[in-house]
Order: sequence, then C-alpha cells, then structure tokens
Amino acid sequence: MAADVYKIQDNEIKPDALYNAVLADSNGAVTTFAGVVRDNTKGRGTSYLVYDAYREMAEKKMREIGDEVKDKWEVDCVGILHRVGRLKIGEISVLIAISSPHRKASLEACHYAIDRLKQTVPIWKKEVWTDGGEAWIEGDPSALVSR
Amino acid sequence: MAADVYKIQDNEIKPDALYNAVLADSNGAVTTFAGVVRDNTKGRGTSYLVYDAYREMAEKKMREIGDEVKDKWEVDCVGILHRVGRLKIGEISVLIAISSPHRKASLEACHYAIDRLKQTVPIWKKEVWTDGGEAWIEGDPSALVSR
Amino acid sequence: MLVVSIYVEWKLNIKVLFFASCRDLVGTGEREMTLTDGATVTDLISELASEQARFTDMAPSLMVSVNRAYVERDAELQEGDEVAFIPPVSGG
Amino acid sequence: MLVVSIYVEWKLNIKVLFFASCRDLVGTGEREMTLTDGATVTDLISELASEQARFTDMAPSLMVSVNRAYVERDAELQEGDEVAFIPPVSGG
Repeated sequence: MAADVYKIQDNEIKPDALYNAVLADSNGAVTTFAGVVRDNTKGRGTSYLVYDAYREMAEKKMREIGDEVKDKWEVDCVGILHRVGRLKIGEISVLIAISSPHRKASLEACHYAIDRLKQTVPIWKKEVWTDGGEAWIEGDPSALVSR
Repeated sequence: MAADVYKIQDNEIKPDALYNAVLADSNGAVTTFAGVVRDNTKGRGTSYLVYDAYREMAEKKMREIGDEVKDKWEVDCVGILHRVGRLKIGEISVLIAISSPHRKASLEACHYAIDRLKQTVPIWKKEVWTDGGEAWIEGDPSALVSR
Repeated sequence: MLVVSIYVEWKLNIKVLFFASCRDLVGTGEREMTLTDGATVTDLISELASEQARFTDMAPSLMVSVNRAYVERDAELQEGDEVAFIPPVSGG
Repeated sequence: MLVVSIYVEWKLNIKVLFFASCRDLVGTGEREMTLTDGATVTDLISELASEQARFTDMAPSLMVSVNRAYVERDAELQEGDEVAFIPPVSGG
C-alpha cells in the first residue's frame, strides 16, 4: 500500500529507501532526488557535515510541501526523508521520491519539492572543512518571504 | 569510480541499479527517474507489456542523449537502462540516473533525458490488456523531426 | 481616606528553542521564559537582547515560529507556547 | 561490323531489420536483400512494397536508419549496410 512519508532520521538513508513506499500499481513514474554530501564547496575541501533540525516542525513543513505538491500536480505519493547528525562525504542528506501516473508530474513535483525544502524546512547544515574551519551555513533569508 | 552506463537488458531493473555507478565524491545531487509498468492506460486494464528494441542502435542513441545532456548541463555521470521482454505491473521499464555537483543540473537533465529517450531511442512497447486485446504502441512520429 | 491600589500583572510562561548559529550564540537549545501577559515576539526579542547584546545583531535575520508555524514579529504569545528562533535554513 | 555491348550491373547486398508492428507486417525481423548499385532508401521501400502492398501504407510513418543512424529517404545504400525500419518509437 503506497503511502506518504515525512521523516527526520539519524541513521543512514539508502537511495531506494522511499521507492516501495510511494509506488502504487496505478503509477507509471517515480522520480527520486538524493542530496549527497559533496567533497567540496567552491573548491574548499569538506571533511564532513553536521545537520541540525527542529524535528517536529521540519516534519510538519515537509508534509506541507507534500500537500502543496499534490495540489499543483497529479501525483500519487510523496516521500521526504532528511538525515541529521554527522554525515560523511557521499552519504545522503535528503531523499525525495514522488510517484505519479505520468512522468511529467513526478519530475516537476520532485524539482519543486527540493527547492521548497531548502526554503521552508527548519534544518541547518554545518560544514567542517579539511582545513579545520567550520561554520553553520545560512540560506538566503529572502527565500522565506513567501512561506 | 563513477561512470556512464547505457544498456538494454532482459533482466529486472532495481530502483537503485544506477545510483552507485553514477555517484562521485564531487557530486551533491543524484536524480533518478524510474518508468514503471502501470496497471491501466486511460482506464483500460493492462495485463502486461512487451518491450522490443533495436539493441545496438538503442544503446547508441542513449549514449547520444547522455552526451547531449552533458553539453547542456553541468552534470557528471549519466546512466540509462531500458529493459526488454515481458514486464509485469510495477516493474521498471526504464531507469535514468544523473549525478551533478548542484541539484538543478541533475533535475533538469533527468527530465530532458527521459523526454528525449521517448523521441529518439528505437524501443517499442506492446500493451496486452486484461480484456485480451493487444497492440504495439506507436509514439508521435513528429517527435522525430528533430533527431 | 485610605486608598489601596492592587496591581495585578498576569505572566505567561513559554518555551523558547534556539537552533544552529543561534543556539551557539545563546549557549543553549532550549529555555523556559516568563513574559508579561500580552507580550509579542518583538517583546521576547527585546528581553533576549537585554541579556545578550549580540542577539540584537542576529535577530533581524531570524525567522520565528510559534507552535511550529512561522509568525510575524507582532504575533502575541500565549501561555505554554513553543517559540523557536530559526536562522536562514540550509537543509537539503 | 560486330558490336559487342557488355552491360555490367553492380549489385549491393544489405541486411534489413524490421521491428515491432513493422516486423509483424513483414513476417520477419531480418532479411538479406540485394539491390542495384546506387539504390536509395526509397528504392528499398519500393522493392519491399512490390512484394507486400501493405508495406506502402506503413512506409510513410517509418523512420529509417542505416548503420544505426537515422537517414533521409534519399540516402544511398552501400554494400554491407545494416538498414532498419523503425516505427514511431514508444519506449520509456
């Protein structure tokens, strides 16, 4: 039985973690976006990342994104996972999977969902660089004007 | 070591079949599109599908799509698998995974790649319906004007 | 003539959450605070700024949520509210 | 006076592939065919249509590839070419 999933989790996210959850027999398409810890930011070497979240509100805002996506596109199920804690290079920080009868809806909705997540969901990333520096990364505050 | 993959195959395609192949340490995003056998077409019940391909040319055209995508977007690796033979409801017919440093490129490139595959790659689908009918499905010939 | 004036002041107790750079600045992720009845988000920010001057500098970039929904600065707080200070998000 | 005329006609041998609905119509997925030197895709279509009238009806919707690249109808065929008739594709 296909179902929505909105979850902040501490443990590893596998690339197919949402696939079976969102897929129903009436679906012809599943688009999955994986955000992965990259080994650099603008050339500065990354050692690891730490993600912090306001868990309860983050899961609520992710559900709101799912609801918004379902209003805008003919999609069936939406799954969003975001990991918190310390993440190594190559590990998945966020996974979004969206199923739909036809491909265009799941592709567009998935793109929209990750853009929206980066605007509204209370999660923060701290970069720890290979040169020993570290900093909380802050998004663009103007992105929140339309919440 | 991340690498491109372009393959027509007879056996089952798993939803994460391309993920590790396309992911490199410098990537921050992997977008994956799975085309799945749906249980109906415009309400007419589907029993199963049969895919036929001009294998050698299909793999060549898939590689051309990958090359085209790399020209247009800053993506790293492209993987495209398409299955042939008899497929059941819920099985994956086509899987595309594209990795990139930043999310927008992999999302847009993945959307483009599946649209293009449906225009240029010599693969055909036969629908066998639950009412006993069957037919080769033909795409829109005008889609091929720009090859 | 004896005049007895009784001033009754209602207080409200709230929970305040701090995240990421804001947590680092404040030095804690969570505090219980008591404000005067009718206090708004702006009043809460003033209270925090009076304790820690650098909070004033950070405040303009912070979003504020009450009970897990974003609110404006003029939102009035209620007894038991969960208020959170939310630096520009950077998930994904 | 004795006049001896020698007509030399070069022939070319090609492999022709048929897929999906086109394979069903022709009844085979692959044929070896021999054409006159200089023959184009149009000539090949005429040859197939002369064997099977219904091929004429289907031909306008078919794409043609030579050695796995799409070509126009006026493309000249060469010895050893692999020609394929490609109905509107429906993969994905």
